[in-house]
Amino acid sequence: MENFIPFEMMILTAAKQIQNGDALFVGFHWPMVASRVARRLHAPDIYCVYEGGGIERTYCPVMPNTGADLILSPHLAFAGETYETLCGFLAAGHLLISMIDAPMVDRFGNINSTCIGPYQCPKVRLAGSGGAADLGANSRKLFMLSDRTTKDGFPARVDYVTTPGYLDGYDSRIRAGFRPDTGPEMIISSLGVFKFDPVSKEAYLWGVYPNADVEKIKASVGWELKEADKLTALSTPTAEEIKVVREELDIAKSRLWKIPGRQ
Amino acid sequence: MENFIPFEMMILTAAKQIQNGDALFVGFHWPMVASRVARRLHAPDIYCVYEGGGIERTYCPVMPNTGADLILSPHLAFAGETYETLCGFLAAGHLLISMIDAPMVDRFGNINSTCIGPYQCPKVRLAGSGGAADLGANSRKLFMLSDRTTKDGFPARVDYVTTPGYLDGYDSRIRAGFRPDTGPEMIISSLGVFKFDPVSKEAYLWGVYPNADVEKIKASVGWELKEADKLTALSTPTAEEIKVVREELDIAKSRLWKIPGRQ
Amino acid sequence: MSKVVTMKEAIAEYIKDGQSILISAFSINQGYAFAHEIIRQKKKNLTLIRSSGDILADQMIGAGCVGKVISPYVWNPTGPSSAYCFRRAMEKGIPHKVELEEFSFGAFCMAIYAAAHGLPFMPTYPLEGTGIFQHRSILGEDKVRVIESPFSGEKVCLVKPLIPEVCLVHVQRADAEGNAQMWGPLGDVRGTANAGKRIIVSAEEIVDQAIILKEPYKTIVPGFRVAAVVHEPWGAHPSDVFEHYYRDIWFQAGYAEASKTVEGFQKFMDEWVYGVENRAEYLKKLGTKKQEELRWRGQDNGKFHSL
Amino acid sequence: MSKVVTMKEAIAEYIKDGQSILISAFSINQGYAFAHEIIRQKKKNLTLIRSSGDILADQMIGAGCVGKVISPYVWNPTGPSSAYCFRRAMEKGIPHKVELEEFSFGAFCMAIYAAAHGLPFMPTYPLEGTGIFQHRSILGEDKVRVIESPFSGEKVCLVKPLIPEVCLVHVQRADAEGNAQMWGPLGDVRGTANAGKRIIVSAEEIVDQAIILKEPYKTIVPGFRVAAVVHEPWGAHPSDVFEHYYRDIWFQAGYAEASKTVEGFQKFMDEWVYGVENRAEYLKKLGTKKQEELRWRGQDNGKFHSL
Repeated sequence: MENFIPFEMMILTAAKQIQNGDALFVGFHWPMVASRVARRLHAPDIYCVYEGGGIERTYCPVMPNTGADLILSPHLAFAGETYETLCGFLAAGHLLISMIDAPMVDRFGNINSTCIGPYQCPKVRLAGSGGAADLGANSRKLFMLSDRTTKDGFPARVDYVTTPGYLDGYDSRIRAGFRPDTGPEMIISSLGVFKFDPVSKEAYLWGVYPNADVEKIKASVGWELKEADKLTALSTPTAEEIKVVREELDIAKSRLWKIPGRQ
Repeated sequence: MENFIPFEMMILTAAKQIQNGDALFVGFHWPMVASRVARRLHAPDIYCVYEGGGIERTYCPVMPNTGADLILSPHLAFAGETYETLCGFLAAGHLLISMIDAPMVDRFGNINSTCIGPYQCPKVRLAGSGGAADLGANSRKLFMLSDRTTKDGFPARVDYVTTPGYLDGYDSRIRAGFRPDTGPEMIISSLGVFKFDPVSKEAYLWGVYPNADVEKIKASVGWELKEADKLTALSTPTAEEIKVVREELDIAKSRLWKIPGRQ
Repeated sequence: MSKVVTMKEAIAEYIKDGQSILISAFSINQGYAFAHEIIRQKKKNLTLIRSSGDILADQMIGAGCVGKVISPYVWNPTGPSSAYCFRRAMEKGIPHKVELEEFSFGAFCMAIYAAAHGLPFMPTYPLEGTGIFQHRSILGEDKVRVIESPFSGEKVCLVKPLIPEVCLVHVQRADAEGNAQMWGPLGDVRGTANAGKRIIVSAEEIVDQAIILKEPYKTIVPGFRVAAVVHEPWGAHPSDVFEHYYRDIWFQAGYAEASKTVEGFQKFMDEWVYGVENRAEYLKKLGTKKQEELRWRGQDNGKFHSL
Repeated sequence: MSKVVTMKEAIAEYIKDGQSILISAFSINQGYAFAHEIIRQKKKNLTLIRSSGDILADQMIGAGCVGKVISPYVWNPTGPSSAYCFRRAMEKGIPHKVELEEFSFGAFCMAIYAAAHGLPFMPTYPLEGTGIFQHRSILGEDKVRVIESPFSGEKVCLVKPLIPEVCLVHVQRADAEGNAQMWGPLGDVRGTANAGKRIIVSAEEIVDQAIILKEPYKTIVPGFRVAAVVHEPWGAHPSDVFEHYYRDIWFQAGYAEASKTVEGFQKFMDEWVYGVENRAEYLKKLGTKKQEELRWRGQDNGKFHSL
């Protein structure tokens, strides 16, 4: 057992959702790191599917800039089209899980990656959807990864729904025309792990990292956070696990990724 | 000037509709021969687009079995998908002309290549549409090639509309939802050349081969055939033209094509 | 994990009587080895889905494996000639009636596209006034529906997803995990290989994964979609496979001649299907001389001129 | 007939103020040489259509060439960082207001598919409840329309064809007639290169037609669709081109840093765009050492680890 920071636990916990042999959709940013950690630790035989049309089959020693970075080429088993990956294997339901970055996610699992403040005159304008809205629409089980630990990362309601989660909760997602077998599965964050109430679809605290302070977690999200009847205590990482997570973050940093807690 | 038979004039007349530099959709059978004759005589720089996804840029010394025959490979500038040729360049209007075989074509330019007799219990069952219905729908100028010289090849109304022409004439094609810039342009047959009345959309005799007997032509189609105010006399082929047509038919025969008038 | 099995095993395990199966590829790369093993195992009442019915469909119909056909056309391209078993089934119900649902190739492609891309339907090109629009069998009202475009008010024909239970696709090469590579003109294969719930691949060559990774742009089906892989050289004869072999038009012409009668068809099948245990025996029968004649010759195809 | 012209000629002849232009490819093969020449020629009020806005869109916005943007997102992937010119335009109207119409990448692909395939519209994946659905600008009601499926009664979102006046695409190689070849992961390029009324190609290499005919399966745009061909080695730097060069993330990071302020952006543009006559001068400025570092190394990419 080692010292670790919650951000590292977030990456590791996400990695553990991936089973060996899975084919999964990997969104930009932390999902890429999580899939690399999984591949090294316990899931070498996974297919990582990217919106750019590539499908990665083996471990790439270099951190790609994005999932479309051609540095991945020697590790692609498939180099096709967005029409085949995002609008094909994902949309037709052939991928069991998907992972997406969730810098701002609300209590119904809606993600905003478009703007802070009013859409017409934003305080901060962000990138926008890319494939994020499609991931929200078509992912069979969508895991949302957040490195955030404060209320602005977990508002009660996002300013703009880039990635549709459960919208206004209850059956609102179904009424809006989304398939019943799709939707958010979990928010894995630096605060802890959230699941969604089967009826209200509100996110509740389901799992906590070692040494977590539940009251502090509750104070760090923008709604009155409920918790599971019995909170799941996520196990302390092994030395090997933390080593691999840190190596992958080092590799990301060497490719100019900004890593929380590092200069 | 040589002796020639009307079937050879049909092939040559079809070839002459192709301009050097054209990109055209080439349906199975006589259109393939016509495009090869054109390429040798006056149009070496054409792109022949096939439903199988190939686009032929140079002359192939071997007669392909169909447009999808891989014997064409060394002459393809593009080897893509049906989604790109039939459902792409053709459908989006990027091909100026198309050619299609018309073994049975009626007075409104509808072609039957599906069955003779009632659909449910046909007297003779034929191949069916393939891309023929799509060629009827999307061709900007559709040239129809027929080797037939008798009424069963030119019925007043086909038993089954495989390739939609002007349907019931007048504006019926438009009312059925077809684009106004699409439709049959000409029937080039072993009898002569037919065009379509701009209003009624009925086929009328527009051009005749040397030594044609107009009364005999009229007696060979299944409706009361009108003729142009001034019939166009198609010119006698040159020795070179007839030589090329015959060589191409020889090449086709060597590849097991059945050629009218030959054993 | 290796998914490599014999053709006998693949068909026995994955093809069940009454299923809808799609044998992929348009005219080229036809999965004859699949079809022949299905015939040998006497599968019944299949719904056969194909973009180009061809001789392959003709043989399966003649052998009595097929209850329904969904296809834009069925024929023998050499000559061209009739697909005689198909004709006998449609004209006389021999060996039994077959229900046929015909599409235009374009509409077929769109129905397959909807399936492969998880779309609720696809628009297609105008069909009203055609026999394809008027005559409906298996799919009934759902074969083609017409709406007014909410953008322009124009009539638009829609088709719904055509999702086969099993897709069978023959490719140039695959690795043991099922990453399947095909290149050259593809016809509808990118759609038809991927439209189904389950995919079985047969390949001219089984290669190391390193070969796949070197040219990943040739992969048309990723391994995770594939249930089984069969190594089947010449698995598409008498059709053609890009950079492997040419079409055997002489064989196709021979089949046309033979299949004109029920007896002739039976004799052909006894010889080329029932009389051989598997594709290897079929190949032995075809002979090495014929294989040499048909083998790919790169950019030089002139030799065929004199054949 | 050779269609080869210089970039200067191509942009001068085919790009007019106020047009809608699409610069193709998703993240890779970005047509920076096109964009920089458009900027040098001070084109105005363009509608820029891109699947991934990226730094390229950021520069065109910052340079004041763009009145409208239709894109799923605009950013700098390295870091990742903001696309600062885009931000300034959206947050503060600097250098001027830009009208933005945002799609999901999937809906964008479908609108492009409809254009390339002559379809009246395309269905797309559910969008109700998203900001993309709620906020509409350039396309208004026609951005996304909802119907009930005539098959199932379910809600279906439809998008109409997105047909740019000119599509610009950078590929690995082309012949003088415009047969353009690209391979590797393609993103949306098969659609976006072919969606427009007119196509201009730039290529790393201009090759003999014999090279094209040898691997016709690499052709993504046939020559007859192409108006002009430009020979432009390294035309996509700082993005990457399969089997030619890798992404220059250091350059992208440098741009992020520089473009944080209007002055920094101006300086960057003076240096890399206005200060060079053409792509050849840009390349000279980039230097041969950098080119060597970025040059493709086949299956060996390990070296980058230490960079």
